[in-house]
Amino acid sequence: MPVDMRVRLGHVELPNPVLTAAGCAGAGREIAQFTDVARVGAITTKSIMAEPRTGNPAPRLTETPSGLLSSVGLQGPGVDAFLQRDLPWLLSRGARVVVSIAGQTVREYTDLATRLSDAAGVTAMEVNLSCPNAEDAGSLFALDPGASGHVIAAVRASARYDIPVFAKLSPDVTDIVPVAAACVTNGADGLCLIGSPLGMSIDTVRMRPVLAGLFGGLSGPAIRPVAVRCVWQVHEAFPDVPLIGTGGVTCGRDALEFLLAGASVVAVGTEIVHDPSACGRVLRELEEELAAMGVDRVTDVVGQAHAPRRVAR
Amino acid sequence: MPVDMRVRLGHVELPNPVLTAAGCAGAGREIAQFTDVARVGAITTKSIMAEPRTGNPAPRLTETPSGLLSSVGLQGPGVDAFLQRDLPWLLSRGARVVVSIAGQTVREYTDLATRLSDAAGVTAMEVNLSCPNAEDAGSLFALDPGASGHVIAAVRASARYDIPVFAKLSPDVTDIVPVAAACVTNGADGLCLIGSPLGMSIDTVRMRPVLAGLFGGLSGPAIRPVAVRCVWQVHEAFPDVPLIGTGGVTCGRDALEFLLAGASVVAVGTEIVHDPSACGRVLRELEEELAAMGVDRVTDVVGQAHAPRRVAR
Amino acid sequence: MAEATAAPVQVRGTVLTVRRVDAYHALTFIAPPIATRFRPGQLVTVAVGGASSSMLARRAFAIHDVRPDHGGTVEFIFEAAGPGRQWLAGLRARDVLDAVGPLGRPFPVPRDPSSCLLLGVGYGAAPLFSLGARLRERGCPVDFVLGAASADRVFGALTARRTARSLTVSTTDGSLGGRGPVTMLLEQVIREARTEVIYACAPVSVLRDVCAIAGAYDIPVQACVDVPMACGIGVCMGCVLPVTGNDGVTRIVRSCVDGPVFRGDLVRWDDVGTIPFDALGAPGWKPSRAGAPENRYAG
Amino acid sequence: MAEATAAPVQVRGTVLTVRRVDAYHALTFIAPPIATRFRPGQLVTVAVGGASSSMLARRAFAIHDVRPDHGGTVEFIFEAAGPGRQWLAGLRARDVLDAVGPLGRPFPVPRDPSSCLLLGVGYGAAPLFSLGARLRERGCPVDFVLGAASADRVFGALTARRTARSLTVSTTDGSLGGRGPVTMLLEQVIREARTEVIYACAPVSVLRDVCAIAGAYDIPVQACVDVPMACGIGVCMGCVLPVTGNDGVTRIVRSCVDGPVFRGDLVRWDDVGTIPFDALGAPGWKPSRAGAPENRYAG
Ligand SMILES: Cc1cc2nc3c(=O)[nH]c(=O)nc-3n(C[C@H](O)[C@H](O)[C@H](O)COP(=O)(O)OP(=O)(O)OC[C@H]3O[C@@H](n4cnc5c(N)ncnc54)[C@H](O)[C@@H]3O)c2cc1C
Ligand SMILES: Cc1cc2nc3c(=O)[nH]c(=O)nc-3n(C[C@H](O)[C@H](O)[C@H](O)COP(=O)(O)OP(=O)(O)OC[C@H]3O[C@@H](n4cnc5c(N)ncnc54)[C@H](O)[C@@H]3O)c2cc1C
Ligand SMILES: Cc1cc2nc3c(=O)[nH]c(=O)nc-3n(C[C@H](O)[C@H](O)[C@H](O)COP(=O)(O)O)c2cc1C
Ligand SMILES: Cc1cc2nc3c(=O)[nH]c(=O)nc-3n(C[C@H](O)[C@H](O)[C@H](O)COP(=O)(O)O)c2cc1C
Ligand code: FES
Ligand code: FES
Repeated sequence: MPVDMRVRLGHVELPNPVLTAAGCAGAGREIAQFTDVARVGAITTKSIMAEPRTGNPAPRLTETPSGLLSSVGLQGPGVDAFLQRDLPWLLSRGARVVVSIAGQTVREYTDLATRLSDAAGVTAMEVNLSCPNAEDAGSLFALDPGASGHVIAAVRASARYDIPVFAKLSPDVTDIVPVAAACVTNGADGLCLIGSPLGMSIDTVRMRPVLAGLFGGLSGPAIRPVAVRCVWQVHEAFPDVPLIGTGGVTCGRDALEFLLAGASVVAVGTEIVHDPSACGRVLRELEEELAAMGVDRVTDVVGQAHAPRRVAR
Repeated sequence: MPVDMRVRLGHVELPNPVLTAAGCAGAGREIAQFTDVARVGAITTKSIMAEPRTGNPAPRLTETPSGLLSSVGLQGPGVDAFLQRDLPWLLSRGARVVVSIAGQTVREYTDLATRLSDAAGVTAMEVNLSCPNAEDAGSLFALDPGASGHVIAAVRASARYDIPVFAKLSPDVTDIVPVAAACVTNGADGLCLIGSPLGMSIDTVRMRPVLAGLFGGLSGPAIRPVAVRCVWQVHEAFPDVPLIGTGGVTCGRDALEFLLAGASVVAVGTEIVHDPSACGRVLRELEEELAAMGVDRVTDVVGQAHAPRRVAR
Repeated sequence: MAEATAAPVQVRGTVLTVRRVDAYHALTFIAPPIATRFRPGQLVTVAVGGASSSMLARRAFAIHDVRPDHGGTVEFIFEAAGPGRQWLAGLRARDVLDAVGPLGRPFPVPRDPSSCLLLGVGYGAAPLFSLGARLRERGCPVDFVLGAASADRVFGALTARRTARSLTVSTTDGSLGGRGPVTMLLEQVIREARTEVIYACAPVSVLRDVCAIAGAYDIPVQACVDVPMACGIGVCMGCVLPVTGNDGVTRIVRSCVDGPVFRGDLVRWDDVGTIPFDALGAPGWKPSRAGAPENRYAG
Repeated sequence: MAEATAAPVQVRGTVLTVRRVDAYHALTFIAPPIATRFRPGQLVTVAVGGASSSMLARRAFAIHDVRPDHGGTVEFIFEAAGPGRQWLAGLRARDVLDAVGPLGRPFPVPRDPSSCLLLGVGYGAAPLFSLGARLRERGCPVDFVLGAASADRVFGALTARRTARSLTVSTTDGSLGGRGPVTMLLEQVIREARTEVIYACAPVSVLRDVCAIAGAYDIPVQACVDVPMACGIGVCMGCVLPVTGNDGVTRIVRSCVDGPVFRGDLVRWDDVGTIPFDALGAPGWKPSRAGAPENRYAG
C-alpha cells in the first residue's frame, strides 16, 4: 500500500511535503524541464518585492565546503511582473505556489500581502524576515522578536484570511524560540526554518572578500545540523505549529531527518543548483524510505525523534 | 629570504601562527608521533576543569557534510593530573602551551586561573566560555555579554599578570561584537573565534538524535565561512585586539584566509582528526603561500582583506 | 538571428576517454540526447567530486564536439586547474558523469553566406570548430584568429589550418605566431577577409576589445562569455551581466540562459561586475513609463 | 600480557588490488612501515572520498594480513556498505590511499603454549588469521569459531579449516554450519578443546555473551571491540568504553589507544554507551583517596 504523502500547511492541503526553497527554483520555468512542477508539494517563489530589483553586483556566489555562499540581493521582476507573468505560468502548469515576500518597511510587506491576496492562486505566503529594516538602521527584522512580530501581525492583517502566512526565521540569533514565539503570537500560521546563516569567504589571491556584497548567506548540507537543531528547538517549544524545514536537504534521508525533528514539510534549495531534478528525486526517495519503514502516513513521522515509538508499525 | 613567521599573542611571542585548537590534540602526546609539538606555534590543551570528568556517554560524535558534530562533554583528567602529567610532558618536548579552562561557576574559572598561574610554563590561558552557567539555569556564559565579561574580569584578576588571557566566544549569538566588547573591556588580552555552533543530527533508522547529548558542536570546513565572518566583524570593531581564528582550517590557504580577515594566529582542530599531521602541513603550506606572495613578515597580512594594498611588496 | 533551441536534459553519461591535448584535457562521454540536441556555442554542466563530494556548484563547459558513435557522444576541453577540473582529469573510461545539456543560447548563423571571423582565446576556441563546420555547410568562408598565453595553450590550430580559409595566431609570449594580444592582428584580418560577422569566445576583457574594434568596422559580433556559473539553468543568479535589450533598457541577465552567446553590441562590457545606475531595478531606478517594462532579456 | 608496540606512521600507499571475497572486498596497498610494525589485532585508518571529500572522519579497519612483497603490503577486509567503504570499493590499482597505522593495542600472546580459541563474527574474523599463525608459531593449538548472518558473510572459513585444529561455524540463517548465534556452540568447543585462552572479535553484544560464558569456565578473553572511530589516534574521544583498571577504578577509555583489544573481564559490557555512576569523574564522583587517581587506563 502506497504511503499517504498528503500534508497540511496550516489549513491548506499539499499532495506531499517536498517544496522548493525560496529563490532556488527561479520562476519555476527553469526547473520545469527537469521536475514536474505539479508533482512537487509546492513551488516557493524567490522573494518578491514591490519594484523590480537588479540585486547585487557580481560576484554574488561562491563555493564553500559542502555549501554555497551567496548574496544575490533579491534580484527580481517586482510584484507586477510576477503577477502578470510568473504566477499565471505556474498555475497553468498545475503548481501550488507559496509566494515569498520581502520588504524594507512594514508597509512594503503589507502592500505586497494585499496585492497577492487580490490575485487568485496563492497557496500560502512566506515572509522573508531576513531583510534590512530601513526604519532601524538596516538591522534584519529576523534578528529581533519585536520587529519580526510587528511585520507578521501586519502581514496577517492584510493577507486574505484563507491564505496561511509563514514567517521565515534566521538562525543567527542567540535564541530562536523567542523569535518564533513572537511570530506565532502575532498570527503566523507557521514558520520556515532556516534562512541562511551569515558567512564570508576571502579570496586569498585578491586579498579581498570574494563576494561583492562582502557577506553572504551560507546554504547547503554544511548547515543541515544547524537547521535540524533549530527545527527541533522550535518544535519542542511549539509542537502544534507547522514548520517548513530547510537547510541542506539533498535526499530522502535528509528530508526524513527534518520531519523527525518536527518539520511538517521540507524545502529543497541549494541541492537544486547541484542537481536540477533534485525535488522529484527527494520526493521519490522519501516515499521509498517511509514505505521501507512501514509508515502509512507521512504525517505519522513528524516530530517522532522527540518521542520515539509513537509511530504505528 | 624566508618569511618571518613570528607572531605575538598579547605580549608573548610565538615562533609561528599555527596552533592546535582546544580539545583536538589530546594531551599533545597523541599528535607528537605525527607533528613536532615544538614546531607548532603552540599546543592548546583540551579545556581543563577542576576535577576529573568522564564526559558524556557515547555516541559523542558523528560525521556531517564537511563537518563533525561532537559532544564529548569535556572529558578530562582534571587540573591536578594535568599539572602532574600533561603539562610537564609538553614542556619537556619544548612545546608552548595555551591552557584552555572551563568551569560552571565564576569561582571554578578563577580557581583554575590561580592554580595554573602558580605552575611554570603556561604560555597563555584560553577561557572556554561555552560552558553552562550553573548560577544561571545552565545557559552558556558565551551567550551573554554580562556573564562573559564577569568571568573574564575574574580570571584576569586571578591569573598571573604576565599570562595573557584569551576569551573563546560562541558564534551562536545575534551579534558577536557586544560579547567581544564585554570581554575586551573586562581585561581580555585577546579573543578566540569561534567555538563550534550548536547543531543536531538525527538517526533516521533509530528515529532519535544521533548523539547521546542530543545536541553537539558543529566543526570542520562546513563552518569556515561563519568563522571567517565572525573574525572579520570583530577585527573591524577592534583592529588592535589579537584574535585566534579557528573553524575549518585545513590547509595553508585556509589559514591565510583567517589572517587576512584579521586573525593574528589560527588554531587547527577537526583537520587533526582527519589528518594527524595537519598542523605541520598547514604551517608549511602557509609559509609557502606567503613566500609566493612576496610577503616578508606574516604579521603584514593580518587584517589586509579589510584594507587592501597595505602589504609591503 | 535568434533560433529556437531544444530543452536540455540530464544524463548519467559513461566516460569514453580523457585525453591530454597540449595543456588541456579532452573528456568524451556518451550522451545521445545531448549530442542530438546540441548546437554550436551551447554548454554542458557536470557535477564533480563523486557521491560524497564537498563541491556543490556544477561545472560549465562549452561543448567542443559531438559525434554519432555510441548513439551520440559529447566532448569538452579543459585545463586541469581547479579542484573540479582536477577531479575530471582523473576520470577514466567507464566512470559515470552527471551531465546536463545542451544549455544556453547557441551561436546564431547568418541566413546568407557571409565572411565569418572566428576568434578564440585558450580553451575558448573549443566551441568554434563545430561552429566553423556549420558555417562552411552554409557556404560561409571562415577565418580563424586564435590566441593564448603560450603555444601549448593555443587550442585547435591544426584543425583550424586544415579547415579554415585562413588562420592567424598570436601568443602573449610569442612562442607561436605573433607576440601580443589576440586583438593585435584582428583589424588586419578583418580587412583582408572582408569580415561580415565575428564570433568570439574569450575572457570578458578580450571580448570588450574585440567588440570595440568590430564596432569601428560596424561588424556584428556574437560573443560567448565565460562567467562563473554554479547551476547553468538559471536558478542561482550567479552568472549575471548587464545587457541592453532591443527596447534600449539595460537588464541584469543570466549568462547561462540568455547567453552564453550575446550580441556584442548589447553587452555593457565596461560595466561587467557592476550594477549600472540606469539598469532596470537599479537602486534609485524608477519605471519610466506606467508599469514596469518586461523584466525579460530580449536580445 | 601487555607488550610494547612501535609508533604508528602515516603513509600515502599505492593500491595494489581491490578484490571481491564473498560479501566483502579485500583492499591491498603498499605501506612498508605499517607492514613491518604490524602486530595482530592492530588497526589501520584511512581517509576516504579523495581531495574534495565531504567525509572528515577516518575509517578504521582491522589489518587482515601483511606481506613482504613491494617492501611491505597491508590488506584489510570490508563490506561496501556506507559511503566511505563504497568509495574504497571503487578504488583501483595505482590509486593512492592516505593510511595511518599500525594503531592500538594488539592481541597479547601467551608466553607458554596454550589452547587458543579464536572467535570472529563477519569481517571481525579478519584479524584472527595473522594471530592464529603467530599462535601456532608459539606452539599453541588453535580452534576457530566463526559466525555471521549468512554463509557469504562467514569470512575465512577455508583458511581456518586449512590451518586450525578445528573449525566450528554457525550462521543466523543456517546457510552454513549450525543455525544460531556464534555463541551457541561455544561451550561445546571450549570443553572439547580444553580452551585456555579466547580471542574474540565481534559486535559488543556478542563479546558480552562470550565473556559471560568464558567467565563461567574462568578462561581469560582478549576482546577486540568494533566501536565507531573518527580519528584512531586518541584525539576525538569518540570511541570510548567504560573499562575497569587493575586498580579497580572504572575509567572511560578510548578504544583506539587503550584498545581495540581489551581484557574481556575489565570491560563493563552492560554499561557500554553509558557513564557508570562509579566511573572516575562521573557526575557526583568524588576522589576516594586524597588526590585523584591516575586518569590513565592501565589494563
Ligand atoms: C560559458 C562557459 C564556458 C566554459 N567553457 C569552458 C571550457 O570549455 N573549458 C574550460 O576549461 N573551462 C570552461 N569554463 C570555465 C569552467 O566552468 C570553470 O573553469 C570551472 O567551473 C572551474 O571549476 P574548478 O573546480 O576547476 O575551479 P574552481 O574555481 O574551484 O570552481 C569553482 C566553482 O564555483 C563556481 N563559481 C565561482 N564563483 C562563482 C560565482 N561568482 N557565481 C557562480 N558560480 C561561481 C565556478 O563556476 C565553479 O563551478 C566555461 C565557463 C563558462 C561560463
Ligand atoms: C577496531 C575496529 C576495527 C574495524 N574493522 C573493520 C573491518 O575489518 N572491516 C570493516 O568492514 N569494518 C571494520 N570496522 C568498521 C569500520 O570502521 C566502519 O564500518 C567504517 O568506518 C564505516 O564507514 P562508512 O563510511 O562505510 O560508513 P559510515 O557509517 O557512514 O561511517 C561514518 C564514519 O563516522 C564515524 N563515526 C560514526 N559515529 C561515530 C562516533 N560515535 N564516534 C566516532 N566516530 C564515529 C565512523 O567511525 C565512520 O568513520 C572496524 C571498526 C573498528 C573500530
Ligand atoms: C541562490 C540562492 C537564493 C536564495 N534566495 C532566497 C530568497 O529570495 N528568499 C529567501 O527567503 N531565501 C532565499 N534563499 C535561501 C533558501 O531559501 C534557503 O533558506 C537556504 O538556502 C537553506 O536551504 P538550502 O541549504 O536547501 O539551500 C536563497 C538561497 C540561495 C542558495
Ligand atoms: C572533538 C572535539 C573536541 C573539542 N573540545 C574542545 C574543548 O575542550 N574546548 C574548547 O574550547 N573547544 C573544543 N572544541 C572546539 C574546537 O576547539 C574548535 O573551536 C572548533 O572545533 C572549530 O575549529 P575546527 O573546525 O578547526 O575544529 C572541540 C572540537 C572537537 C571537534
Ligand atoms: S549559473 Fe546559475 S543562474 Fe546562471
Ligand atoms: S577514534 Fe578518536 S579518540 Fe579514538
